[in-house]
Amino acid sequence: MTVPAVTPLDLAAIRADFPLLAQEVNGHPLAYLDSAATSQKPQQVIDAEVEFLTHTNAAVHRGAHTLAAESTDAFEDAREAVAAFVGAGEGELVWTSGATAGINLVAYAIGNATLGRGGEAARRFALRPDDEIVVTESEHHANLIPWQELAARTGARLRHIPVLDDGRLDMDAAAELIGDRTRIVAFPHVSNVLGIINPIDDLMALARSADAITVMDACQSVPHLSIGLPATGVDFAVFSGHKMLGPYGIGGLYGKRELLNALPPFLTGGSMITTVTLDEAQYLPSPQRFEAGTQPVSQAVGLAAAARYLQELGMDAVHAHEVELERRMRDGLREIPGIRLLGDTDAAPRVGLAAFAVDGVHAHDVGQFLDSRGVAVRVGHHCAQPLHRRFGLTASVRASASVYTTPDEVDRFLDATGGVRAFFGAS
Amino acid sequence: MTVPAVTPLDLAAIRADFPLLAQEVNGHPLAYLDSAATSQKPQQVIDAEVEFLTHTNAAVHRGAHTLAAESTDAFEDAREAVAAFVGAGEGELVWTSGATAGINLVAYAIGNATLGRGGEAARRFALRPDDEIVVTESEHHANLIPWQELAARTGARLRHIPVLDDGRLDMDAAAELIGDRTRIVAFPHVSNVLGIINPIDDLMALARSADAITVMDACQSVPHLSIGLPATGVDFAVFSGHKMLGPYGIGGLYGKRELLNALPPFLTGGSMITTVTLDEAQYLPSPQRFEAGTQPVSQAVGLAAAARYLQELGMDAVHAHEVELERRMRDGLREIPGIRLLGDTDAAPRVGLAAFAVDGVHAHDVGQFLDSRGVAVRVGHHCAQPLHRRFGLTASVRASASVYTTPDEVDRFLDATGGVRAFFGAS
Amino acid sequence: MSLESLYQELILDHSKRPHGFGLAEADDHTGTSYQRNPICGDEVTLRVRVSEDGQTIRDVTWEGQGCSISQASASMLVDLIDGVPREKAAELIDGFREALRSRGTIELDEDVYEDAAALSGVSKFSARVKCAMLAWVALEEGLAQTS
Amino acid sequence: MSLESLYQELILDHSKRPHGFGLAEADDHTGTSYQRNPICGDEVTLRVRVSEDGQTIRDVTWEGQGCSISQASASMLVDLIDGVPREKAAELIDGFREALRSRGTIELDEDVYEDAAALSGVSKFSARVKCAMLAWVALEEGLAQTS
Ligand SMILES: Cc1ncc(COP(=O)(O)O)c(C=O)c1O
Ligand SMILES: Cc1ncc(COP(=O)(O)O)c(C=O)c1O
Repeated sequence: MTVPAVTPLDLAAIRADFPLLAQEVNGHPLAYLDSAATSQKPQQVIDAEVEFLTHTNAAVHRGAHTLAAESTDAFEDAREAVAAFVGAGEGELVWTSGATAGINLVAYAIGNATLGRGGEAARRFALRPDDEIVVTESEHHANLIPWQELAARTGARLRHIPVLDDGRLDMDAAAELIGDRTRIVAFPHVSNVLGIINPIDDLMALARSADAITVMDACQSVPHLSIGLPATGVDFAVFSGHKMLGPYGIGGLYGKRELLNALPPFLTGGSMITTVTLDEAQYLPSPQRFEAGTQPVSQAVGLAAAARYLQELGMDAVHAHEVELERRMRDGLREIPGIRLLGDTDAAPRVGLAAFAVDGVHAHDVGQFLDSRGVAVRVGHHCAQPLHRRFGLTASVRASASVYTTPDEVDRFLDATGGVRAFFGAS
Repeated sequence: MTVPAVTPLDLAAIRADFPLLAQEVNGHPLAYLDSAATSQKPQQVIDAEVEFLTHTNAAVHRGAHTLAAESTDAFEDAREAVAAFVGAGEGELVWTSGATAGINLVAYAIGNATLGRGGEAARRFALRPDDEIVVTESEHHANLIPWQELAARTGARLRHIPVLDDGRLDMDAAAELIGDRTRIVAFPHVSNVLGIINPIDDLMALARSADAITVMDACQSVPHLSIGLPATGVDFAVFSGHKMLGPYGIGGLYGKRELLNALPPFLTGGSMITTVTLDEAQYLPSPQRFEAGTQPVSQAVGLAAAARYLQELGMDAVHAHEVELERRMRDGLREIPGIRLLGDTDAAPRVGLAAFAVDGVHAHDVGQFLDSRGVAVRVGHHCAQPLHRRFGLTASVRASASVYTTPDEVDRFLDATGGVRAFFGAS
Repeated sequence: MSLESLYQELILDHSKRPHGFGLAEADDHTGTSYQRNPICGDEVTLRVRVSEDGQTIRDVTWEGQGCSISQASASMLVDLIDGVPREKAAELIDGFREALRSRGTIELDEDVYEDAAALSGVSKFSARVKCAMLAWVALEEGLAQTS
Repeated sequence: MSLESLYQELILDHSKRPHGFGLAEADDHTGTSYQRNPICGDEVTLRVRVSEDGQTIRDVTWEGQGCSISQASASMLVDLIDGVPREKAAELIDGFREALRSRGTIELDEDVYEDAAALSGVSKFSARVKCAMLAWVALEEGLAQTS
């Protein structure tokens, strides 16, 4: 993969923005390599939220008083900032509580259309028995179980694109699978276990030729790549704030405006309606239609600060930095005897993470050992049991980088990993 | 209503904890009387969240490393603290993103049971056409539209308990309505417009005799009353963090454990499963079953701090304080010519809020006028259109108190309200 | 921003004695739009009648209830728009919207907007912009039906 | 907490050469339970056989895969529980759970818990408590089937 020439990140300056990273763990400086699970938050994000809560805070879209108006402006300005970050236009960015909620929103709204909700406009979403929903074998559970459940509720069939031995999607199989019966194609932009950036143009071409609705899980790409969601052509995409230096409890659902306005609501309640009688309600257009109840207002403000922070670093620089760390991790891991990397291919572009198994030592024990050296990694199935099963594993170890990760931290991780098998007496 | 003898609140000390309240608005000290929409947050809550984010933050229930373990402990300790605040036992408190999400959870899970999800255990929840769901005419849209939609999806019928002229529920009508066909009874503990504490024991007795599932909207009671949810007998109850001095983006769903474990999941994704294959998933028991995806971890920590803050004040003292303010508001408003109070009765216990219409001046204009005097109130239908229609209005003005509200603020509100009709030349 | 700059005499006058209140009969040359502010429930039903050739606005009538800003805005719109060419009306609507959304940076020209120029101050009260826009959005939709 | 206090020699030994590994045949006097740690996918299938009168545990066998803590814990449980009266087993399970959940405040007594006492240190690693509990929960469930 060619990396564009960019100004490299100023790591010392960046690290000074992340108070948590300065601490010691078990007598060692913390090396936080679990950013794919959740990222740390820069002071700028924390400050933005605290500033809002201590000076502005009031209910949005609901009051005429000064604080309410200021809060509404802050909330909608935040939407604009985050929308701009992913290239979304007006009415195309819906706040959700996170990526999981975003995918459930789309799946349930399609389910509601199938049950006749949303009238004429929503008919295009209705599923019939034997319609097919296609996912991949590399899915995070968040982009798998909602579709299993939708299939179970509607009689649609769930199918999956297999993963090759080297971790890439089997695109030949995809071409066979996606066809006349395919109504929905859901896929991850980047796998949270393999770190491989999937060939979404090819997937989109297949989905388009089948006239299928496309849903992209952009959880692991939005924080790490320069990405314009409309340019990808996907109908819907989701991401989470807490993985992109932002707060918990907030995320984004991008959707083509025309589709969002045709989709029936999912959650219902206050602030998403025009007229309500005791018997029925009329719904506002997107994004309000999907934002029932009090929204995560301070979190939106915090997420906007995170988007601005990333934008100022420059997403090309962020990507270049993380790709370099990934290279260093994978090269180092290949040198250590008894390590089996998942998706160890150079035939696909990647983000900054590596997952692996250690021969004769369970992932949990590896993680505990690394932790004793101050190195924080994730162990387990990373919410991707089918993918682990594909590789004959129940668990793996994953190290993942973010903007604040240093080459030195990677080296300490490699060094510690090199000592694992000796400690546990694995032969 | 008899108010127990309690140590009165130390208002000066409390106000020092709320940095936002110290500001000026339009040249006047702020009088924030919009707490029923969203409350302000004490420094203790903000600090708890910032402390977590700058020292502990990591993904919970997912890693073996030190920060992950500490975060998991903080998250589950927070659950225990909030559960204790409402009297919930183990497995009985589910985190949600707020009350709206909580009601939707119950409604959709029942919808899923109706579609055959959740197997044998969930059968008891399945609705049949002509089954009835009973709500009240005083419902917030959050406890109305989800039931309308559930009814529309399942063929069940939605019925409602009317409101009397004085704002109380028509319990005679309720006794007629609730019967053999009733499967669900949903009601607000306290109306967010009338401030009346509903006779939930009587409602529960009716629901129990019909063997109906009960869902209580406790949004406006949990922040203001000493309440033990299990003692009320309700099957499910919801509340929101941001209305009880806590963060946005978090709330609680209380449910009887046995019911929660029988209910099919709602949102699906990571961290709520045991085994996932490409075709199906097995679900964890409550609360994890309902907590798909990354949870609002720092917000849980913040909400626990809010619960502790309230607990230290003592909920009886909080209630006594707010009732006194309500008395002052309502007495004062009665003196002002051209004011029409909603639910102006002494025949029911109340919390600290008052809603009213001003003869000849639209609520929006009243709110704007009060704002120019630094007084922040809410104007509109307060997400209760049917109730406003019941009283022949489209909008009203609502002033609402919290722990930090002072008698002086109430007086300034009354004083300003007294000047409204003259300013707008209403005769 | 002072309250008086928002509620100018002119605005209160229009809101109390609104022009064009009471819907005229609908016919082949009229378009009608119902608009509602979801926040407060304010509503306007507005009917616009165009000339036989569709190029000129003949008259505008409306009914509704709401705050003084929304009522005054509808009344002022009636004065301004009666007898104006269709294209000009579209321009006026666009300019009005732009000024109202400008957060106080664009003033409406009194020579162009007549009484409605008094609504410039609303743009500094972002929560009230929807109130002032209600009738103008209704006019836009109503006109679209008469093409 | 040092790593060595968690991974004592004894624990690593048990995990490498686990006792009772390999499920015995099921019959009328056995109960079998499958337990899984949802976080990491570790699993244990454990079978307990009781005496004819149901009052005494005859033997415990198991299969599974997982981290050294979960494997060692199952192995140590086998040693401890074989031949123990049913009631005593229940007590042991309760005591074990209490100590493991104590966040390091309760030490398991070596005279009572034998090798399994070495698992006391796990209670300071809250993320690992589930690993150590897996076999014990399986035993509890298995026993319940044999009453
Ligand atoms: C009575 C009542 N129910 C439900 C809600 C909805 O709560 P939320 O918007 O926090 O989901 C509110 C607040 O708006 C309320 O006052
Ligand atoms: C690829 C992928 N999809 C979805 C999710 C779910 O995101 P969240 O837990 O924030 O809802 C994650 C993160 O856990 C992920 O890595």
